[in-house]
Amino acid sequence: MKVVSAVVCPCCGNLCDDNEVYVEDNKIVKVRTECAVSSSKFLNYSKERNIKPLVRVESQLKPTTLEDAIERVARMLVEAEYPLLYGWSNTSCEAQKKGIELAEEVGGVIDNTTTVCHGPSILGVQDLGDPSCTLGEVKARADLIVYWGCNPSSAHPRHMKRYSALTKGRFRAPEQRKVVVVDVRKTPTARNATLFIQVKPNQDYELMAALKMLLQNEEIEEQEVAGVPVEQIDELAELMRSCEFGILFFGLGLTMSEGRDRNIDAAITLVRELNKWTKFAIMPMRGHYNVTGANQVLAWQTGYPYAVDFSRGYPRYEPGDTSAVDVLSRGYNDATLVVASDPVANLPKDAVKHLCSKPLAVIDPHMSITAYMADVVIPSAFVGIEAEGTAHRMDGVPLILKKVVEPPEGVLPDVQILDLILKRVRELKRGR
Amino acid sequence: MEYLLKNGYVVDPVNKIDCERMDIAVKDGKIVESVDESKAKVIDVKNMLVMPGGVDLHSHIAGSKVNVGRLFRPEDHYKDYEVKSGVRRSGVGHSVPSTFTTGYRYAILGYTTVFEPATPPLKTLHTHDELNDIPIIDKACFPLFGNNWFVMEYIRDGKLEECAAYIAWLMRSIKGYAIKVVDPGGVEAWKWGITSQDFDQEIPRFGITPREIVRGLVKVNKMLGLPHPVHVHTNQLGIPGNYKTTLKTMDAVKDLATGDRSILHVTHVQFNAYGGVDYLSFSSHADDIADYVNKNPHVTIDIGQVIFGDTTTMTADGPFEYKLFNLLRGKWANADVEVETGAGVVPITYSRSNYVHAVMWCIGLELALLIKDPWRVFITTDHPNGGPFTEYPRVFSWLMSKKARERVLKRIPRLARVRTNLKDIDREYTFYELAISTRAATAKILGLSNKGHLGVGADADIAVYNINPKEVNPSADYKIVMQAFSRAYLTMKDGEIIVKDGEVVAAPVGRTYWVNAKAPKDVEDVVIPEVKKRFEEYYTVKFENYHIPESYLACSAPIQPLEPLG
Amino acid sequence: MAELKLKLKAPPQTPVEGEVLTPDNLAGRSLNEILNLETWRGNRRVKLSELFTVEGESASKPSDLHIIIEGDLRKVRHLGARMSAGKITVNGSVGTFVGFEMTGGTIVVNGDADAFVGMGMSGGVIEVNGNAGDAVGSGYWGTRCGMKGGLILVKGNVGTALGCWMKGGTIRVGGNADVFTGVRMQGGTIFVAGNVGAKLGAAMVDGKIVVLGNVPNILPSFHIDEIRPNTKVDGDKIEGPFYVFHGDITEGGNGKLFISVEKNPHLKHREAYIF
Amino acid sequence: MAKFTLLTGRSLTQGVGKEEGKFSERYIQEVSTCQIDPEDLKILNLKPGECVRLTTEYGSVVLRVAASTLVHRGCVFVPYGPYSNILIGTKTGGTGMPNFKGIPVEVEPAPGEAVPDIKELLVKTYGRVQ
Repeated sequence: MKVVSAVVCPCCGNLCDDNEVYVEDNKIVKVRTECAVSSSKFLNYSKERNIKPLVRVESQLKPTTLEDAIERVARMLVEAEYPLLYGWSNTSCEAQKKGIELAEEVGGVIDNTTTVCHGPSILGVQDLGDPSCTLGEVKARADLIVYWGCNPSSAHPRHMKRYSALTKGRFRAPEQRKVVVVDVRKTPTARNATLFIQVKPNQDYELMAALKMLLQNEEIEEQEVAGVPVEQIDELAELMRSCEFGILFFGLGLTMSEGRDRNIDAAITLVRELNKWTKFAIMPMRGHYNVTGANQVLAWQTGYPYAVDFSRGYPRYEPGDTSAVDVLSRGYNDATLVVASDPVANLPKDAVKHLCSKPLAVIDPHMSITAYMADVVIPSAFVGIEAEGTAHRMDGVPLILKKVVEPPEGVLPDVQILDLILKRVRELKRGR
Repeated sequence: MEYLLKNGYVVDPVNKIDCERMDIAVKDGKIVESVDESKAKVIDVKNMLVMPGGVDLHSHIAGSKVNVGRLFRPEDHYKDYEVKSGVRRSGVGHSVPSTFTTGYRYAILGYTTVFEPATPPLKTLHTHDELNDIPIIDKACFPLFGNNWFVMEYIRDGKLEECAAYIAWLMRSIKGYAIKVVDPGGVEAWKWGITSQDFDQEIPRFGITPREIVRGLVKVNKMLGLPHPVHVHTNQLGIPGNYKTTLKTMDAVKDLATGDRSILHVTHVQFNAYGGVDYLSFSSHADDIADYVNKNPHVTIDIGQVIFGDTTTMTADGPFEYKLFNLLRGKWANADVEVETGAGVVPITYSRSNYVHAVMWCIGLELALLIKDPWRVFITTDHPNGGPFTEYPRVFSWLMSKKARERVLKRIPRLARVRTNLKDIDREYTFYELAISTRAATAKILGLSNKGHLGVGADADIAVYNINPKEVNPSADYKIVMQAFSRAYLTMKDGEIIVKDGEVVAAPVGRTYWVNAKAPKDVEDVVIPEVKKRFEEYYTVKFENYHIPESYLACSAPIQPLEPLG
Repeated sequence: MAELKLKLKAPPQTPVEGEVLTPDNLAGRSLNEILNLETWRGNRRVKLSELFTVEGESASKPSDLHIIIEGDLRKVRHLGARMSAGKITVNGSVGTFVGFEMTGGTIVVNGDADAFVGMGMSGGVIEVNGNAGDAVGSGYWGTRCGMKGGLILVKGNVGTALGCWMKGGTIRVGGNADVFTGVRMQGGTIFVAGNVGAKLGAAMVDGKIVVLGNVPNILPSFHIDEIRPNTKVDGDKIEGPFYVFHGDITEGGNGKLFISVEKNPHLKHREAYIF
Repeated sequence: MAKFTLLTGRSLTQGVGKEEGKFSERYIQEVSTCQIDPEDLKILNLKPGECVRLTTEYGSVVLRVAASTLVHRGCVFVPYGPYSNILIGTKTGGTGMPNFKGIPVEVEPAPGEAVPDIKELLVKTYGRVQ
């Protein structure tokens, strides 16, 4: 039995890198991890696996050769006038780079799942900035930890234990830290909080406005705001103002509800305000394990972190128009390549309707729901299990994911599949 | 491939060649004595200026903070884009260009080597990933040490050998090139929200002062024989009255000097040469700094020239960026990095009519003109802090032409003109001096013996500009100078033609240099396990995952350290 | 004014770039030249002749040219971008970014306009006779500056973030406006004849917003000043009475909200705070 | 029929189930179950495990109901997935992001109805599936 240590987990934006994986006969037989999601991933990743390229023939998906599948995807992309290349958050930076090159070559729109998770956070950052830090700073110094509209107990199971409330840092022990949870429902995370504030749905913005008022010693002409009594808001303001190092972690509760980017604007502004009193930082709780990497790679290669339109031969960025849901709901695209994502399971119905009405190809290790709807399916190796690759943690710390077992025979990593498609696309374009 | 560049006017200060008409022969990527003219590709560069490829020792082109600048400034790029064509990938400018565009635009200026001067070790994998994506030019990155817990603890405990072993291990683990110090101790203080760290003030919870860090690191640098001196961004950057801190920092290591070699490179000194007590009494003390540098060979500087217009400031000096944000109230990014360092990013528009900005503009030029020896003062804009590197030709024209300077001086506030010395300086750079400051000297101070000159055996990194140095008088025809330096007629990198008539025609992968530093084995054997032990208490990643394999670098070029100094 | 009539042959399947269709680009050209001008449909370069039939005549100066476009232009984006003079009339609905960064002239849309109408505009007039989408009169991402001047008129309803970061000029909406009207506004005037969504004037620092209809709530970061019998929008007298609020206080702002007293009885409790 | 506010979000079971596969029983069971406060269930006259029809301005779907004290009164929580998407609109407010949280929803007991099979749901909504 082989034991691989310091394995980075390819599940959520935590990128915990202290897992031990036990391998026997090229199979993972045991995982030493403290996380249910991680353990499920390593032990179950090969379930519902399809290892043959598939192609739709007379409304049925039938096995085919890799060559044929590549040919079809390449043709689909070359023929399209406005292809959408979507996904990218559950794969390596290396694959993301290849995807950008492909999008540029075929004059398509490349968008990652940021668009439906922290896209609004990026829009907020582009207006206000990003006073942040790495998670180790939180571990070392934070005496106040605020989780706003996020639920790490479910979505980032080891976040509190490894990085924040429950970890021992150089200057701070767990008992010296206070935890505040602000959410529309009493999430599992909220149960262990020092203070839980239940905000009315879609009124986080009002609550933050009230907080800023109190921090500036201004009078509020209401008894309660967003369903929260002003005294309780004042209690939170006091906690924030008086801490030595505070951190505001926020999640989809802010980005997905009314206000979206403006909620993040308000949160960043709040943190800017708090820095007049103390040291305070803000950080989005990124979901997919390498969605941060997708933003980073796209930003350094094109200048923009998501929703990049190459149709005119250079990168253009107009989120709200070149972002996936808008492209789909306006019916702009005439073909879609989905890589390492499952939009049919994650996007609104009408966007999915358009997606399914045009040629659709999927590259994914799983037989995802989107794969069932596709015209071409190319199975790929799991990055971080069957293939090596770089990923960026939610705080931008880059890590190299390990290959712990061999992929099934004939199954290639995303980066290689994309490279084959790119080469074929170039041949087809030369012949055109 | 063999090339012969014929009939150019060559400026090659290392080999004491000053505008001599001669041919340059290139074979297999190197400068050679001669080539067989019948086999070689002959390029006629008659009456053109031939120089070694430019070497920029301080330009923020890659890494996490640069990418913060890209990511949060779509407005910086959307009007300045590059369409994909031929060998070129698409991309965007302007003050924070995308990676591909960065490589192309440097090559078009005739620059072939550019060093990223600040990388947080924990995020250096990211820095290398971006460097891999910058085509053409050779590059390297300087890891940040001035606020590193291990370093501060070793220095506090007087364990310099151990400190050297730690730095050697880190340098080769993450493939770094030189010791960079930014606001020593000041970033650690900022992590508690404290924004002003004085050179002789104790750093919170660490019991040492910035002075001790700088001295300690200079000693370590000598022990390890690193090719470049300690590269320091001093405390109090951007603050009125900070010239005293700069002088103190320089003088703090004077006794450690050996011979005429620089042991301390103080960077973008323009930002650190201010007098006054606030922004109203703000003034230039470039003359005091220049005077010190003129008398003391143990320091070199680069200028960090300001260009009027919009740009993005970015530095590991998080507290400075916070102060700048409080002045401007626009966008502000901060990125503290556990154990090691921090960073801040704030966009700015330098305005000619703004008194402070105008004084800053004067100071950069004063430094370049008042420091007599061009081997010890280098032209930078601290890209993009003072302005984008694409504006270098403008800086050259100011240095080469009093007339060009006067054109600007006429349009800045009177008080800025009066309170600076620039108007009284007559000196104008020659092509020879310009070549020293932008190539020969920078290559030398970086320890790159194959760069910055055109002698036999040098890397065939060559820039040819369409300007006749015998005919053009830069003093009068500064616009011609600017145009010529904006678009190289020819840029050659490792003996390959990269730019032809201002257009990129090839985009090969450039090298990434790093120093394979080593401390005595017995010390490393004690230090590395000790670091490993403390590592997990300090960091949030495993010790094993901190290491960057050499294979990660697209074109790895390890350098052996020099013989340790004294 | 010379009239040039363009008729869309068929609705495009992929987005078409409309920035070529301005008086600035078409003035001084023959019909033939115009038909041979290129634009983008998706990633393809196509001639205008592929997309449109053209009749009428061009003018020598942009200011003398009236371009009339017919058809379903919902996938045509950036129509009239950066135009400086003359007039465009669209008989039909139009896509995103109408009048992007325009500096002068007039655009009339006899139909609906999608999001980002008048983004970054600094002069001229845009008239939408149907509904308009989100972020009307906003600015390009990251610029922190929306519409700087000119006039936008929307007869129907508009989406969210109307006048986001707006710095100058006037926006008049005949129908309702969604949430975040006037968010981060820095100047200029917004007039909404109908109702508005929540978070009105969020983080505004200057400018004026007048609402004749219902407002679900006023942010806690606004204080009430007074009740005024009437107010003015670009010199036109508007009858009230209005609650007048100022804010956004958290931004040190001095923006003004004029809210119909009659339509907003739920704000009565705020009257207690009038000095 | 009662007016509620729809919240969609992640749940641990959905996260774990996702890694087992999007057609795994655990995943499908989780994403086709909505959570409502027990007091609200009483008012609706519903018991855990029974079926309920959720209708928004964008669509309508039948789900299983579970009691949860973690959900605010007046709210209904559905984990992200192909079922909740039926209820979500594509209006992004110019941000690229649809509203996934805080959507007005009508909740009514659906005694005679069953939770649609995932594949049936997909075929019915989007036309094609293997």
